[in-house]
Amino acid sequence: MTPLLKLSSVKRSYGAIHALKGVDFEILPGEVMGLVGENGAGKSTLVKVISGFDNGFTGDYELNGAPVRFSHPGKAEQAGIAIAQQELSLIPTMSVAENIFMAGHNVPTFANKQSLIKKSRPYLEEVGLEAIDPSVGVDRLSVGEQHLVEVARLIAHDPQVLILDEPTAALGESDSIRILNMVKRLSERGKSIIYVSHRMDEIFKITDRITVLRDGESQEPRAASTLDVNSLVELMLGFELGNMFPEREPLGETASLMNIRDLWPDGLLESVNFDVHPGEILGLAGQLGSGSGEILAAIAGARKTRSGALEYGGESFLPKNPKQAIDKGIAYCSEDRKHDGLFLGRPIRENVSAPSLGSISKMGVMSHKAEASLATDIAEKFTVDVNRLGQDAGVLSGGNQQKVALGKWLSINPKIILVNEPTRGVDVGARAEIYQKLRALAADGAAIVIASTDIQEISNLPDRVITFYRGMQIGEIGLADMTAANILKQITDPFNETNL
Amino acid sequence: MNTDIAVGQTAPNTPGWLARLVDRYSWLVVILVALFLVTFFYGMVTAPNFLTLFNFKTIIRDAALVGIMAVGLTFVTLSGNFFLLSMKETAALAIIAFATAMSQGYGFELAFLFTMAVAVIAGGLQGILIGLGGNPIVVTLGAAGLFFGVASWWSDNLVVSFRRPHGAEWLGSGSFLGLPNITVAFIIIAVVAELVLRYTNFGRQVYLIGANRAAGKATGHENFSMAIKTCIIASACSAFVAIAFSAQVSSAHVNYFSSSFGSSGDMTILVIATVMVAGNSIMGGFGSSLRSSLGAVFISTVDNMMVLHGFNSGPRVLAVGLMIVFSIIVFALVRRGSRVQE
Amino acid sequence: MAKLKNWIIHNPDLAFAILLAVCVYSYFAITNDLFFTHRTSYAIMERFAVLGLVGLALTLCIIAGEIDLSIGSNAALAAVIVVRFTDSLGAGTAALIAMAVATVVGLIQGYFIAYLRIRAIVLTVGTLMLLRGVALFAAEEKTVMLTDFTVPDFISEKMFVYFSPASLLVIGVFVIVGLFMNYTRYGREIYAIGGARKEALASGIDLKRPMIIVFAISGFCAGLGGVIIGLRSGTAQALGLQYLLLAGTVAAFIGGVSILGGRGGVIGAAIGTLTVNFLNTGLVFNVTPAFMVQLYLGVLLMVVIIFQTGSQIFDTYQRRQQILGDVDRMRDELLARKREVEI
Amino acid sequence: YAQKKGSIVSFNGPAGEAYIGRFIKGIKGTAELKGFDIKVYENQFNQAEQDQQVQQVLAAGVLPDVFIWWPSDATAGLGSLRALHKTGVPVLKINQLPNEADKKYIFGYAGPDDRLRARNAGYMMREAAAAKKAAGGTSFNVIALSYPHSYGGYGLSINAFKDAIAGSDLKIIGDVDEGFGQANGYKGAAKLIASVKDQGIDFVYGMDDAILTGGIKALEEAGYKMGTDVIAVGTVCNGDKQLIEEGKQFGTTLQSPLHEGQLAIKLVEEYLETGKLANYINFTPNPSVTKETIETTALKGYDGKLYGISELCSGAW
Ligand SMILES: Nc1ncnc2c1ncn2[C@@H]1O[C@H](COP(=O)(O)OP(=O)(O)OP(=O)(O)O)[C@@H](O)[C@H]1O
Ligand SMILES: Nc1ncnc2c1ncn2[C@@H]1O[C@H](COP(=O)(O)OP(=O)(O)OP(=O)(O)O)[C@@H](O)[C@H]1O
Ligand SMILES: [Mg+2]
Ligand SMILES: [Mg+2]
Repeated sequence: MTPLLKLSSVKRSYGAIHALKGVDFEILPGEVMGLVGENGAGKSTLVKVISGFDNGFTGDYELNGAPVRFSHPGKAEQAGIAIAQQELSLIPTMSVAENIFMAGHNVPTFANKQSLIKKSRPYLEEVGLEAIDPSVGVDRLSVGEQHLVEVARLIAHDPQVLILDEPTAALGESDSIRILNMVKRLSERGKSIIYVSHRMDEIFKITDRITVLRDGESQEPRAASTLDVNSLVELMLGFELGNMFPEREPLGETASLMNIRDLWPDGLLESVNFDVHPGEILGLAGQLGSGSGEILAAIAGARKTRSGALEYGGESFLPKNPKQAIDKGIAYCSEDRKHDGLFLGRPIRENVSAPSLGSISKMGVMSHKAEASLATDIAEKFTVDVNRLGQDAGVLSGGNQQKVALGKWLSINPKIILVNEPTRGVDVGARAEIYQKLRALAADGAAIVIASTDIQEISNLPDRVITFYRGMQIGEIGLADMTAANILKQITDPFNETNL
Repeated sequence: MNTDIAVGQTAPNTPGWLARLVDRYSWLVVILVALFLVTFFYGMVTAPNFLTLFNFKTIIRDAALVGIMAVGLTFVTLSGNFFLLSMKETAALAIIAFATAMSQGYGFELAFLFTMAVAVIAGGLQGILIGLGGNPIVVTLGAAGLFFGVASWWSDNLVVSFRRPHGAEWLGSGSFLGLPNITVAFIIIAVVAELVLRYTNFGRQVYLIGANRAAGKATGHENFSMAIKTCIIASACSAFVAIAFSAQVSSAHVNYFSSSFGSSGDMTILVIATVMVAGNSIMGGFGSSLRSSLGAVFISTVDNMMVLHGFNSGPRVLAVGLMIVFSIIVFALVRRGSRVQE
Repeated sequence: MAKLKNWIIHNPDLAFAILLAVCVYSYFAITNDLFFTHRTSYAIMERFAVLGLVGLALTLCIIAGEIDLSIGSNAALAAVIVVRFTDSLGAGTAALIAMAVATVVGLIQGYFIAYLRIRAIVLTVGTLMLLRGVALFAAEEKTVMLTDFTVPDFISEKMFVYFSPASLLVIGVFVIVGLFMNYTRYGREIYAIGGARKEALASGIDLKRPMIIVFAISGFCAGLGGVIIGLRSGTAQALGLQYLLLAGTVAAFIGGVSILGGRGGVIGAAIGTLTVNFLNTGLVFNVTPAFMVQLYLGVLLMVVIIFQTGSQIFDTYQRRQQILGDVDRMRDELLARKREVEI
Repeated sequence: YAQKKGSIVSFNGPAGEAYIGRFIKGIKGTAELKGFDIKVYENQFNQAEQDQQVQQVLAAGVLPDVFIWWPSDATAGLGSLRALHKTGVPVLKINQLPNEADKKYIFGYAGPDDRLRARNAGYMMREAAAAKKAAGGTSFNVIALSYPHSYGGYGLSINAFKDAIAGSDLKIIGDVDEGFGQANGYKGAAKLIASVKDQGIDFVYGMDDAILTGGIKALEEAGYKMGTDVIAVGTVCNGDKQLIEEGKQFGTTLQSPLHEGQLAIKLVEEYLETGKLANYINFTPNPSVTKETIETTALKGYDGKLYGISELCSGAW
């Protein structure tokens, strides 16, 4: 069978950084091709090249055996290649229907809102969003729904090749499943699909073949059936990765460091109460919309609350804004690093020192030496390339960005570290490092609270897990009986209504 | 979005440094810049009396007033709060305040403080509205109207004058090491501003908040106070310009800064052009006040060159406009070549 | 009634703009018995003919998340061209040339803005001066003027009580642009790049097209405005029309367009311009000194900004209440279930 | 509502312009005195806007007995003028000399004579030059600080000035047109000095005193002693009185906005009474003012009062 789409020895560099150093890639009609690799391996760059978003590359690109080069995405789209990029690409100020018919040859030149709404319905049903009203603004939808709308738009182009770049990275269990089913159905209809993801389980569930990228170089595509998680990880990293989660041994009884009392963040059904102990990693488990993330934000003063207080350091208070929390030594990483985790346009060095300008300056005058050394040892701790400290954070790939977003908080040497989705869109390699790091920080006596929708992560990293379901605090699970199954049960079906 | 220029366009047998330049910026930029440099230096050498110390001083002095305002405005722009459309009206208000105080016979110091106080209030009010999330353009457009109206009403549209000798003369017409004090002031302000931006926490906060307001908030740097501070800095700079000018001509009038004719065009626009011409990012987070100062010098150099070549205002407006557009394009290309665009 | 309420909730800015317009108009209509007359309405429409165009152009730019500072200079250039060539080539041809030039200027600006990925304000602050220079050059640094005044008399001739050929033409432009913005994909693209530039590009929109369209329209409006002014007064100054930029911006913002881009529309532009014209005409009737006019405009803008800021804050408050409300709705039955389990 | 002696409507620039401010005081005061009803419509000195304004005022449908009309530019105002003329109400043109095109729309002109004041300035400079020569001076280079060349008044002024100094030793070696007002005067002069200073600058002619004031500052900054190294002559007396008292400015030719306003009203009165004007063009006097005469200069206003220099002049007086 001749490949539908074939790239050979594709190179792409950004100034000094070589994102792609000679990649070969192909996909057959009707197959689901998994594209995996560490952060920064070049996955997004590659799919941007394929979909015409990036034509600054060198190398050959063949579609149905004919050489092509797309000057802009529209061309690729006409040739039947559609992409849902890693970053959401919906216009929040516009309605769902308008968003579905935004760009591409399927968009009617003349149309009023009504006709667009009518046209959009079938695609929404296709992705299981028949419930929502196409005329509402997308900013009213949940993140999950937004990703599904994104897919609906993709389908509306009726493409031959669909590219999904980490579509489930921001989604909870149920939404992810919707997407995976979507992909299955499409491939049954003979569409070719390029599926980029860091979630091993997904990859093996749906892909026929897998292409592995390792820092900018591609490997022979393998049939998914011939691989298992470990062998795939080995391919990605180039070496065997043991258990990526650090060892946990039961902690002795310690006086609690902070007590959350009747904290009622917006979006939760009722107030929550729990304690945080020094030296432990506490996990808040819950699907999207369970409110676990909101709790972290509230503790960090980044979200409004109806009531509540933090008993911490002998006093009882509630930060009104992040600054107050920071002054108390509470660090917080939101789930969206690009939005409020990083200064993409500024050097990594400045990103790292941002929370603690006071510590590197005397009477408002800062010492660049102090900053440099601060940045260097944080970078070393988090294995960020020390020579890239001068570059803009924006050029880093997801994993490294996450390391910087997290690492910057070490500069205030925090007592309490709150991390929402610590490894969203982060590859196994970087994940392992981040887990080690968090564990090490805990060992140094900090209290770490993570909220995660990734079941693997939430069941293997923390010492203690508190579960949440639709804005309610459900239960607590100790190290002893901390299994994925137990947790899943509590966060998906606490009132045993459905029998799994 | 990556819009970077592909490398590997470097033609063979080019000298190493050129190759590296092209590698970094692409042919287009290199050629444009070369083109510019050639014309510029041609203009320089052919312009009679251009390359004299005296003329050099003239250029800096000519750049001073706009330059000071531009430096002030740079803080607003870098901090991601766009810019103030009320620069010249603030100056108008300030100059009336100063001259009135002077003519009432409160010496220079009091008049200066009084004027600065007025400027701080003017800037602060705008800053508060902007900090609360008001759209800078609308806020400052409205403020402009108010300030000008108040100034006109206050001065009853008359020229407010105060007789020499007066305590402000040293500023207006004094000189230091052969440089007019206004020039000296410009240089000092430019240097101080740059140092503040580079070596103080405040300066860093300006950049951080400008680069990403949300992340700034998350790391404990609020834009509310930043907007107020930067707006105050900007209007204080306009006020200083007003004071210096009034000190020089020992009088004041609301219209001193809105001369609609001549190559100077609209003062506010000229100031904004000055900030932009040197490649500061309008979205904030990237640039420096040094760029603005140089921008001011650049514009007045071009203008000066034209005068020395004996052109009158028409062609000069054309030339200055052309140069501004040109350098804006070049800077845009350079940044495309070297930085990531979010 | 509920419908109206709903509409107001969905576009508060426009609603406020209309309210403002009504207030200003009725204030003068009540306090000055000369104001509420056919002639006055006619005069207002005559003013609308020019300011409206600029307001429209700037509204579009702002919707696209940009602003065109060069609009006044562009208009001046067009005015000079049309006045210079009317005698030799006839008004029609001259007008066409002028508008063509202005449109092409806008088009080129749009192209560069999209190609260089820079903010329009950065480029247009330069072209603002550049075009003045060109205009001066075109006018040979003199005030150009017509010798034959049949055209001026024609275009400001009264029609249908309130209108003149000029104002009718402009209203036509408004209608066409309005349809374009609301019912074509190109219009939607313009809203898209204004509402969320990055996302729009990521979804495959080619920035060049909408950007070029917006600035071409802006150039066209400037050109038409310049032509109307030039022909109406029969003279043109290269350095004139600087006030258009500010007046137009004021009009646009009073019309309720949001600086964040992606919101606002043609109707708003019309309302905003009318409000400014009401105010202006009314103040002229009350023989108000020039600086007071500026002061009142300033006040008007302040009212607008305070409203906009206020409504932003109110909006966030609303959203919060909505969240809390949703929660409370779900609460009882879910908690009930939870209790069951616990018991 | 012209129950009084008659009603007047005046269109002019903004009172924000020092000169126009005085002019408005002039017409208002005198109109008051002579029992006229007067309305003064200001516009930001910008023809397009004045055209609109005229439109609006006419729209009110209440016509005065006379229009006083001050165009922002000698030629640009034609549109407004024609609109005014169409109403059938007589129009008196102010400040900008009538040209062929608008002669048929107005019944007369009141205001300054750009040429006369420039010529007087020229004559003053001649005197000064003669004196300098007598004292053994040898170089007589003049720099001119001009209005923008695109502005109507420029041609009139520069030509008249040239005529006046023709045949003397004075010769113009530089001319810069940065723009109106002190700021531009300074900027322009500073650049001009740089370009011609090695030829030697001995005289400076400012097209009005505002520009000249800026110019004088620039010269002083460049190290010239005003009054000894360089002799400055301006016009209009809208600059800085003290410069003349200090001898830094040799002299100026008085052009009084107040006077201009009064003259306008006088002509209106004359026209309304007799149905015509004794003479079509009426200039305000342009006596030359120097350090010696500055305190003694005075003009009898058309309201009969005698005005001293400080009331007559605009600017910092
Ligand atoms: N616009 C850019 N400018 C400079 N370097 C870039 C740019 N975009 C990507 N890179 C670099 O190219 C490399 C590949 O980036 P890419 O986003 O393709 O990685 P990825 O495999 O998608 O990572 P992730 O899984 O985190 O998305 C990274 O090292 C990144 O730093
Ligand atoms: N803008 C308007 N909208 C609705 N009705 C109006 C408007 N203007 C005037 N009218 C009504 O029409 C009446 C007649 O107005 P008016 O006598 O001023 O017309 P006019 O000035 O004579 O018109 P023209 O001179 O152009 O024929 C007004 O008293 C008013 O009741
Ligand atoms: Mg990626
Ligand atoms: Mg009537």
